[in-house]
Amino acid sequence: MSAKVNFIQAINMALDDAMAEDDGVLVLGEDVADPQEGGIAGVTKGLSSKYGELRVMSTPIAEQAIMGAAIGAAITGFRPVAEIMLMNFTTVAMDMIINHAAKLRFMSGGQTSVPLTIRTMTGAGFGNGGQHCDYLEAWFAHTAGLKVVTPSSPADAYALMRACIADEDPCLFIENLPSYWVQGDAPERGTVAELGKAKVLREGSDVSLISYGRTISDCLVVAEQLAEEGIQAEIVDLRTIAPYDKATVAASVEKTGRCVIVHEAVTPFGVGAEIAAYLQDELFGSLHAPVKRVGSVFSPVPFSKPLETAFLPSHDDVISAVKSTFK
Amino acid sequence: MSAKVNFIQAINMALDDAMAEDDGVLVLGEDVADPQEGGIAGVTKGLSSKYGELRVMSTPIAEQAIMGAAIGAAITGFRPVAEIMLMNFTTVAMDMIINHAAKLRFMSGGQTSVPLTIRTMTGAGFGNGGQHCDYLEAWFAHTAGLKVVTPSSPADAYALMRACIADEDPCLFIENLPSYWVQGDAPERGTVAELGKAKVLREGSDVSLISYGRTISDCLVVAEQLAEEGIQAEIVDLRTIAPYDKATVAASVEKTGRCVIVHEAVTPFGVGAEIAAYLQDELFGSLHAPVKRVGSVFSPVPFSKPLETAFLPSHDDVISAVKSTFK
Amino acid sequence: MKETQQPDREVLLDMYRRVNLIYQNDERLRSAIRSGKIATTYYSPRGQEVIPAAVSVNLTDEDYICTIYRGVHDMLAKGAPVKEIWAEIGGRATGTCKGKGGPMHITHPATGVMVTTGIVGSSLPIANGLAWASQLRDDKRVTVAYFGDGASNIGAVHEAMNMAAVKKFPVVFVCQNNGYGEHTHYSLSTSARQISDRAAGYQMPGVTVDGNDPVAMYVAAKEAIDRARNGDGPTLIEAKTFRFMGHVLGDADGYMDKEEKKQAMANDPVPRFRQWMLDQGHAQEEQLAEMEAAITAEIDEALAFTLSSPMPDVAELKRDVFAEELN
Amino acid sequence: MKETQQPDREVLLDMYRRVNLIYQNDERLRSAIRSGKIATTYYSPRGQEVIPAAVSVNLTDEDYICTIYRGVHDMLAKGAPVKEIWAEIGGRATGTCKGKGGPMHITHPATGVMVTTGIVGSSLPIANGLAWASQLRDDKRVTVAYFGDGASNIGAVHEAMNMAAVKKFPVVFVCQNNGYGEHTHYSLSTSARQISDRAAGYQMPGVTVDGNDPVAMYVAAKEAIDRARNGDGPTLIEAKTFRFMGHVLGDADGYMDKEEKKQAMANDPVPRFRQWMLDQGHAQEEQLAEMEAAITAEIDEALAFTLSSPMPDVAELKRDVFAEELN
Ligand SMILES: Cc1ncc(C[n+]2csc(CCOP(=O)(O)OP(=O)(O)O)c2C)c(N)n1
Ligand SMILES: Cc1ncc(C[n+]2csc(CCOP(=O)(O)OP(=O)(O)O)c2C)c(N)n1
Ligand SMILES: [Mg+2]
Ligand SMILES: [Mg+2]
Repeated sequence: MSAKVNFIQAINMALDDAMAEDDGVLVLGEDVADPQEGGIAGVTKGLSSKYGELRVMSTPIAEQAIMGAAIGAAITGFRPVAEIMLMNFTTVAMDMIINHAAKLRFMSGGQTSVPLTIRTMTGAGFGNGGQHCDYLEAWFAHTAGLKVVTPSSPADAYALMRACIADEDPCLFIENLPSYWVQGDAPERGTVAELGKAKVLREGSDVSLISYGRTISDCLVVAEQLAEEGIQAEIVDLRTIAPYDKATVAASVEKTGRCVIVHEAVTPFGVGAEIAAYLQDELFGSLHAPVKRVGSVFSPVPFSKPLETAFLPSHDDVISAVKSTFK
Repeated sequence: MSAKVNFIQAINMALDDAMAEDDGVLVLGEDVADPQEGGIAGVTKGLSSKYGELRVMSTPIAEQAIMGAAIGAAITGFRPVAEIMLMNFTTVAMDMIINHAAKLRFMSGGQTSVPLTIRTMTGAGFGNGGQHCDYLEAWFAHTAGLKVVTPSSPADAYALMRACIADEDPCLFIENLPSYWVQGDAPERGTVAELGKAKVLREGSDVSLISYGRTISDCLVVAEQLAEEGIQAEIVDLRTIAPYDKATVAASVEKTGRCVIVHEAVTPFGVGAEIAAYLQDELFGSLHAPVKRVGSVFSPVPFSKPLETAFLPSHDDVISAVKSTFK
Repeated sequence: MKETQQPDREVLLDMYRRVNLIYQNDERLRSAIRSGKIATTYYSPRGQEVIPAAVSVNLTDEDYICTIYRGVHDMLAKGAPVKEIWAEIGGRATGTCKGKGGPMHITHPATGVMVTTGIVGSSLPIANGLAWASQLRDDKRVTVAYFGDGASNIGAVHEAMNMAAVKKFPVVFVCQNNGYGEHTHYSLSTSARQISDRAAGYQMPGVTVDGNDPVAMYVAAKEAIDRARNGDGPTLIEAKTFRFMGHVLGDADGYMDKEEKKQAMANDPVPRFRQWMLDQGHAQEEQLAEMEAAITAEIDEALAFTLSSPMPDVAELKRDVFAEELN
Repeated sequence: MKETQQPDREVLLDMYRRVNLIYQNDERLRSAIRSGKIATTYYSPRGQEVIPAAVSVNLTDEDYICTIYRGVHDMLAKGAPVKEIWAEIGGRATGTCKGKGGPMHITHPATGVMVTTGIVGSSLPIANGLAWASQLRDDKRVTVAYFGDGASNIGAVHEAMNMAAVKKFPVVFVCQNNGYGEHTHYSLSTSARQISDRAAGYQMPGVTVDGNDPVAMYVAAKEAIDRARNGDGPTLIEAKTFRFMGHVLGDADGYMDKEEKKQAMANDPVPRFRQWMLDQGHAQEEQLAEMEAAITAEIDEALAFTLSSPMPDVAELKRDVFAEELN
């Protein structure tokens, strides 16, 4: 498997394979069809030419209508993959996502289900400023009825996207814009991941770095730096943020006794809070140090490059958090 | 101060006094003016008759337009109090709240500020089901630029509402519908609370119960029950959820060594996660037991009474969480 | 506009049966609630009976509807089972949604009642998705979205109408204009001379009709439904009517124009329809009396069924949150 | 429609100056970006220069505008300082927003540039609030909200137009219809024959005008602004134009109709206006050349100012999040 693909290609393959296998898989969103170039980054390129513009539907700029159309089709048994271009634009569709997609199964007593995937991208680093880069995964994870998924490699993007599409419940699939073009091993076509399963990407005995999405690559770099100083970091990629894989997370931290959670969302009330709260309870008395959290600075995402860089968690931030657990 | 008032009266007084003192204070929302009876629960009753329907403006059912109007007026120096009737309806106005109200000060480099108060009510217990009772405070607390406030007594409702109105930043003020008619001591008119300050409502040496809003009353009951068993619980009312009062919280738990966080929002990724994550870090090694969290069951809010009751955190849930910290 | 055939005798009788069912159901439900037999918040559709009856005689079980909290008339007209509706309103395990959804979320896919929402305006975007599914399956189904006059001012409605028009979705938007949204009169919240005027902005046929006139309402509904079924796209019907019981049961109506209300109630569409049937010789007194008695018996049964049905087990809180039961 | 006076020579010269400023600013900015001197994502307004110029000559510094990511022409026309705009786009501490907002959020209250948003449709609801403030202060200010044709299909726009009409806010909604929203052609996303047709649904005057025709645009803008200033409520202006540079700088335009684009560019409004000024004898060649040279110098200065300005200090991340600096 020496072929390399980037995230865009991997997600495109996943959509393509899922659509080829199952007529019920649909794609909709702004500019997703080929006359509109398959989206601003081309993630859905080629699909409408293959599967038609009724199954791959470019829509008006109307996120509530997009989500509503996806929910309605899902209720009747289709498996729509709806794109909300950027995560900040979920804010105009929250009613559809939270009050409807997440709850219709429960409120109908199990009569209607919503096997829907919401694709959305985000991430600071490209100078897009305050309204285009937020990480809001904690909101969705706090909502019963939703699953939240994010990949850290192209191959995982493929397998996790396939898993979201196959899942009977609404899944939010978060893509990182600044790393769209990063290459990785090509996925094995047809692989469907299991949701709710984390992956240990690097084994280590001294500290667990728990992360997901783009910051996994930071953790991998940091782990090598730490290794030079004799600290062996284990890296756990959550892959599914909600429901997260408690067993894998706890096993790793039980082994290492130290934990740093890293994400790009701002720290307060973020995903790291939940994981830390869980671990201090589960592993009380066996931790060598408090669970540490590393996230972005608590501010809106700034535009100017030096501010944007300072806003994001740095390698140094992770390293000093790790070192603080050895004091 | 033997006079008693309920939450509705207390909030009404706060609005009235603020409007009387400052011409810049405005009220807007669905049905808020007197020809529409001052809202479905009458919280704003009498205000439009006193201050006119330009300052107390009933609006169409259009939460984005409501929030937009409030933000625009706030930028020019007014202090609007915008009502989003129920917290679940914030989902249709999240863009205005998150991308605009919270961020305009920062994105404008401090040129425009948004001294806005958003009033919203919520809470299970009245059989309003899946789309009318959610507690979403963790979302707002995760947003840089917003303050999140909720009172546990009528007097505090008055003083905290005055504080929100006086504050230079957007504040979300959460009211609990099922306890609207609960009586408490009348506020001292003119009192303005300090935001970001928690209050110790009951002193105790053995365990800290940290809560806010309606569940404070549960904690007060539970504390008496625990006292009979010889456990002295200290109760900390956060009052401001974001930014929360780390000093007071930490001081209490440092003293007691044990902590249970109680709220009506569902537990995973809730406010309790942040507080627990903070405390295990701040007080590492000095806690006698893990920080425990008690919230609602992780499901949409059910309609049927026995389910709704089972959904909400019970006194027993709090008691067993407390007892688990003594094992 | 092409000449639509007037409803024949069979159809009129069918319509009258549905109208009377809605009427009796409402009277009985209100008395069951007032007497404490059933505990629920209730949004009575009294006065609006004719609208969904005239719509539904043009629909089959295969056709879909999405309705709102004030929607029991829409469900009954569509043929959803009286017993299970009552049991759901009573929060019983035997209800359409096992008591988990409650009156605001009644769902019954077998009769095409696909979504009932408590969020103003949210029925329309989801209806689009059902209609998109029909296009994909080419199954000639029609979807009807019901909503109120107040809802016509919220964003989701606009997004949905535009998308439906662009995509030529087989959907009919039926606005039940009862003159009020909660406590606010149409004239104070809605800038349109009449709501159907907004259809032109979507190049969609729009018609305002007396929703309390069975023949006029039938003709308007039939034309729109035929248009949708023939693939000619959506229609906006504004059905003018009146809300006899205020917004919510117990509502004191202080905000209503007394004269307007008196006149509307004097013009009660239910006895008017009955009398007209007799006057026109479409039915005999005995025939109607017999029909009405059967309906009474059906409702008796529904009430008895509800009161004798068990409440749901608390284990239900773990079910239907996701497809897989939580533990 | 009443006869509005044609712009006189002074006004025409003023308009031309603004048009040329926008034009030169855009050319220079694009070359600064292409050459790497300034790093930013850029949404060029090239082709749309006349619209805000014709609007702004009818406004004073006291009047307000809300604009969007594609809004540098609107700000320049309104009189916001070229130097600070450039510095903001360059992410410099000397920018309008200290580099924190960036091009999508430029704000300059001194010249009435109150909000620039990156969220489609969100300029309108906030504009309403500015206009409400003017009603409250009775200061006769007018607010203009700019938005695109694609934005006309999103919910916030509809909510804002309805509310403005109901409240008779002194606001003018200017839709710059450039035929595309991102990669989607008007005809594929917008069901209205012309966007101004939607005004009738709000009983609001609506007009479609050639936005590239200085006189027609001036007349339409003046009438609407006068109407708002006189307390006669909002107007919707659809200004037809074209987007010469695609959605975002670097956009390959593959989705565009080549012929449509060629024709539009052949009809470039900037040289056309210039030639017309000369032909009509409103200006002499030397006079325009001198004016243009002064503008060139101003932009030279802005570029130099930007490149010599410092980047913001990272301490800025803690400032302007709230009124009080974070620590
Ligand atoms: C988004 C949203 N905002 C506010 C409410 C509260 N609310 C419930 S019903 C209602 C009035 C709706 O009026 P209308 O659309 O005319 O329907 P009607 O009740 O008259 O049938 C309001 C404001 C809501 N449910 N959803
Ligand atoms: C709510 C929302 N959805 C999607 C986007 C992404 N987006 C940015 S610009 C744009 C196109 C807008 O088109 P139009 O309103 O015609 O303005 P134009 O760019 O042509 O000036 C889109 C879809 C956004 N910014 N906000
Ligand atoms: Mg109504
Ligand atoms: Mg456009």
